[in-house]
Amino acid sequence: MSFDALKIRSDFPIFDRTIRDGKRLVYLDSGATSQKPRVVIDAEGDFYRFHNAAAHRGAHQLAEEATDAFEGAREIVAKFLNAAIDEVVFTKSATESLNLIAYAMGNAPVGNRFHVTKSDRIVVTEMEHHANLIPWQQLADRTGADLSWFEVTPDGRLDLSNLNSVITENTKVVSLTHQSNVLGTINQLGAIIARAHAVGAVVVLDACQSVPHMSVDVKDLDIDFLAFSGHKTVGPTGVGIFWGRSSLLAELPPFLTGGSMIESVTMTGATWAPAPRKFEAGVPNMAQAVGLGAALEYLTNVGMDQIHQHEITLIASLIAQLQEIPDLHIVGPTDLADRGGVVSFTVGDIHPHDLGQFLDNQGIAVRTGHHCAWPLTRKLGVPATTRASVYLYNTEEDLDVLVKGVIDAQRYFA
Amino acid sequence: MSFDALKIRSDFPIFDRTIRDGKRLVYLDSGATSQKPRVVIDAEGDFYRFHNAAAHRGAHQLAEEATDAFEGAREIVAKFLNAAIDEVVFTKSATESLNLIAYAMGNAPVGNRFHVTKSDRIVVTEMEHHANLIPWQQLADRTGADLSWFEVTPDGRLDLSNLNSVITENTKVVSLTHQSNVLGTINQLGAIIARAHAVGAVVVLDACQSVPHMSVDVKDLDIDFLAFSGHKTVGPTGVGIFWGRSSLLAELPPFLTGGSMIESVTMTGATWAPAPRKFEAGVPNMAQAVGLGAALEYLTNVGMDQIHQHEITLIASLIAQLQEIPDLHIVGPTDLADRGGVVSFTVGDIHPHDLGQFLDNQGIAVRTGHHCAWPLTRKLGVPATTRASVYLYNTEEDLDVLVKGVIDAQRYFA
Amino acid sequence: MNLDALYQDVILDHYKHPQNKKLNATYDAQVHHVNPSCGDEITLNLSLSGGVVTDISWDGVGCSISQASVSIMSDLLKGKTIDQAEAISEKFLHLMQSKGSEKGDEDALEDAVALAGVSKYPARIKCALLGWMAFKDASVQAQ
Amino acid sequence: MNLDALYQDVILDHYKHPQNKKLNATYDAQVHHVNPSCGDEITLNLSLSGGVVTDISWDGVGCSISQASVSIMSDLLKGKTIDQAEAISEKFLHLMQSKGSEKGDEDALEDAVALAGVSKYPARIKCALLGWMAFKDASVQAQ
Ligand SMILES: Cc1ncc(COP(=O)(O)O)c(C=O)c1O
Ligand SMILES: Cc1ncc(COP(=O)(O)O)c(C=O)c1O
Repeated sequence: MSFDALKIRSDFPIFDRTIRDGKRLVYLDSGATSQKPRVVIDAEGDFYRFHNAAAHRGAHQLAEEATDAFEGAREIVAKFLNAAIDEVVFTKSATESLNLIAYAMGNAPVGNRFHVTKSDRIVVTEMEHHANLIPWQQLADRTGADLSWFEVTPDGRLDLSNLNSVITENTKVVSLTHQSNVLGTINQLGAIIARAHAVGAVVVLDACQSVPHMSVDVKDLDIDFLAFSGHKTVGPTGVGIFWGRSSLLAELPPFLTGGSMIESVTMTGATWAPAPRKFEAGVPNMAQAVGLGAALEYLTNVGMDQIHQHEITLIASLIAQLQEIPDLHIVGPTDLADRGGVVSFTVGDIHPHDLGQFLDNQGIAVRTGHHCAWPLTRKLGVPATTRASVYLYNTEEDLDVLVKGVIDAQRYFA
Repeated sequence: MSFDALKIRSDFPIFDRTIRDGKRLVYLDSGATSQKPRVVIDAEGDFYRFHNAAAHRGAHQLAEEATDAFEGAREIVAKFLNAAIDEVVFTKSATESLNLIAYAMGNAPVGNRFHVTKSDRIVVTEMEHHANLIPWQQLADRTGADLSWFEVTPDGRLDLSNLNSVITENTKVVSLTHQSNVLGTINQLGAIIARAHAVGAVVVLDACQSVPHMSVDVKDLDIDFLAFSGHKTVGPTGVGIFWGRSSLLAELPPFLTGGSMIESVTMTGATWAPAPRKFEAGVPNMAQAVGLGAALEYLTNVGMDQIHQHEITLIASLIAQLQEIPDLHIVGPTDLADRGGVVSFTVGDIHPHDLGQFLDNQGIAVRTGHHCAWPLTRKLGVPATTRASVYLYNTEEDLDVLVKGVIDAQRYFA
Repeated sequence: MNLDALYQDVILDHYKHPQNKKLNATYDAQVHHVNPSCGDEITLNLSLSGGVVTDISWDGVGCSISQASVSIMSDLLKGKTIDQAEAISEKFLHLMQSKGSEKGDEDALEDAVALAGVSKYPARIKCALLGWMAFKDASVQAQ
Repeated sequence: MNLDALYQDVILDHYKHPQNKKLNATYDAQVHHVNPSCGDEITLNLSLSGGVVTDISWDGVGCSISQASVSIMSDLLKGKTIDQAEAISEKFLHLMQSKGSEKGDEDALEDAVALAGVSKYPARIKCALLGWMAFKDASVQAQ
């Protein structure tokens, strides 16, 4: 079967509505959050309608069914990432997942391999989303560790020329994004992971912009931890994934504490259940986990490689068309190697906020601003950019509307 | 209009299904999680169907609508608690809310009123849920502060006879449950709050078992922080509330860091947005917040006082009937003053797990075990209990089925 | 929706030819405000004398709405007493919160009524208010 | 569902008259296991000699399933070689995971096949396994 974006779009109820007095919705903001297919909305609703109870906490039939549904979702996520089931932790978001690992490392006692001191180093990159930067700044602050980073080249790639002096012998953790949410750059991980592992550091991958868009195999990549958000993966809001190598999760201390993550509790102390339970305190986001399971099954049925190919085709076309527009400047790589479905740009003196407003008036949803990557925006020397991001439900026609919109905006603000 | 539990039940789709080969669902486990009315399921679904976009992050119409829906939900929660809008923080659960305050205090620098040192004291009670115990144990561990607690009397009330020696001059925070999820006891807060405030401590209320069941007014109570979970409030899973006094939220450091909670970010540091944004890192659980809004409106329409009255009537009847059963022992107060809709009990030598299984076979859902309050269960000298908890959709008939079930179980296991 | 109701000529004029956009070297208060969601920034210098706003000068980057709004504000409030300036600011804030239901008091707000259309676009209200909030902050500091 | 398939007479008998439920003072390994979700606890003492399980004794609190299961296990595995005991444990684990689809190998499992019905109740499988996991742990420690 060939890839039919229009047919796919009909699975997503939101495209039945219109924008600003009857205009067709041209949704080019999936980098911020994706739309949801009917099967995902129904999976969440059906959990409440038929199986709702506290998972792992009751000896009654509903609790059994809720547990099955929740654990079934974990199995789907594990399969999607090529991970072991017990390596998959449900969080509320990628942001929580990244805070989890940073705080849990901060909780590690002397002697634990994750214990961080002022003689350790934490490495990130200049293209990180705030969610993969500030938690590490905070950990560095709390422990006195040194925070270092890879810089970004003018064409929007990681500068790895100083690989060995950035990832030093005392580096404890290297945390970086798989794909930049601003530049579209897909980072090549091989050399970084090799060096990190050589010095005994663990590698955390912010896969928010990759897991939804291409097949990601945690074993193949040889990473140690990974985070992504359900809402960018055609899944529900309120659910994210933290994945970690089984042997490492066994040693990592917990983050959130409370019910269901314990082995035994007295007034003065507690011991922990094994992973993944150790990292899932409280009644979990069951309906959202189940919705995420449905989302990943939906994506698998469409085919992750097909989705990635579709996006690459669209983005090649979009870059080519944008390059024709005078005064338009693409921020990020324009060559298509190792590049995903995100394009950021500036248009002459038109402020992105004004451009975004103009496009919105045509029914086109893009994102404007610093995209939660303010240090990168500063480095690129622009106050803000306009970003178009594509997904499985976008078509060439969407791009045509966008390109026409940009040209019309130039006329309007001239 | 008189309170009609049967009519209310018809708003909850799950009651259309049956349990264990055709038996009517007798759901007496709302203390663990509540069932959801159609309006809540639809509110979550409609958010995805019509308004889904990243709140606070786009200049397009969908983002505006998503922001309106999310902020509208905040307004509903504020009104429900009689709080100011900016005092309401969306979390994933009460567990996260309680970890938030404990971790945020741990993050407070010298000079900040929340800064905790080894000369400070943290006070909890012996009847806390693990979610309101372990985070404080951990904070005490990290800071060297002393953890003390109020004991529980044999009849299941807080022993306040040593109020002044438990809440000492150096006490920084007193965190306790409003209603015990095991005993049903509603704690009288006046003396505790007065003493806590007199020594300059803040009071954190775990309102998981009170907010869903009676009207709770944060101003009236004169507390400082409050936590509850959406899923126990006929709301969605994956959403909780952290409420704090405006002046205190301004001083409390953030917990989770990342996107949308910042004022400005560089590679080396960040500054924070004002509350509530400071405490809401990442794309929020928008659909769940909207669902919680719908849930609180639903409860308000039914009437919180009516719901409370209904539960009290049921629980009085249930206690009276249980007391007739030989060998049945109620764990917790049997007088009805300051008592909510939860009853725990043991039945002779029948292990709660076996009793629960027997009841499940009749379609009756109860909870068995230590109910995430293991220290309390130990103190009460029982390995586990069986707990029945009622809510707005329960009827006298449900209780009759339960009582008959217990008697039949006695015969079965005799 | 008619975009022209948002982008009135007055706004685009002020955007292209901003007034008082050059920081005066002397001032009683200097403030720096940012709009964290879009990255817009403004520095504003304020001079007061005998309860009167004697000078407002500023510099910054931002969208047409934020730039035009601060330009209009700086023209409008210069020469006013602090009390008058506060009253005008209140009226402007009220207009911004009106969700498109008000036209604004032209006697008091003058060119600033051109920003009335912003109130229909919740995400843009912060843009229009950036300069005004900076002024408010500066006037507190300067007094 | 027929509850009698879960609560077979063999189980209720073992529950009411548990075998080997009195800790022997001498042992090669002692372990303490808990079921965190329900609070069941067991202490198990194991003695080995020349690769043979010479004694299993235990004490604990728990539901009929967990108590009966450890009682049956202690009877069954005593006198077996470590290898035989492991093979039997494997078979029992497999039976528990069978979701009601298997009856169990009566030659190997003897009374323990009475627990087959547990496999239909996911929340109870941990109860049935508590004693067996304790044995497994103890046998590793004792060797
Ligand atoms: C009194 C009390 N506190 C805290 C919690 C924790 O709530 P949650 O698991 O929804 O985070 C619960 C419920 O499990 C509770 O009953
Ligand atoms: C690269 C990247 N990392 C992290 C995040 C944070 O994800 P969330 O806000 O869903 O927690 C995002 C999206 O906002 C992102 O694009």
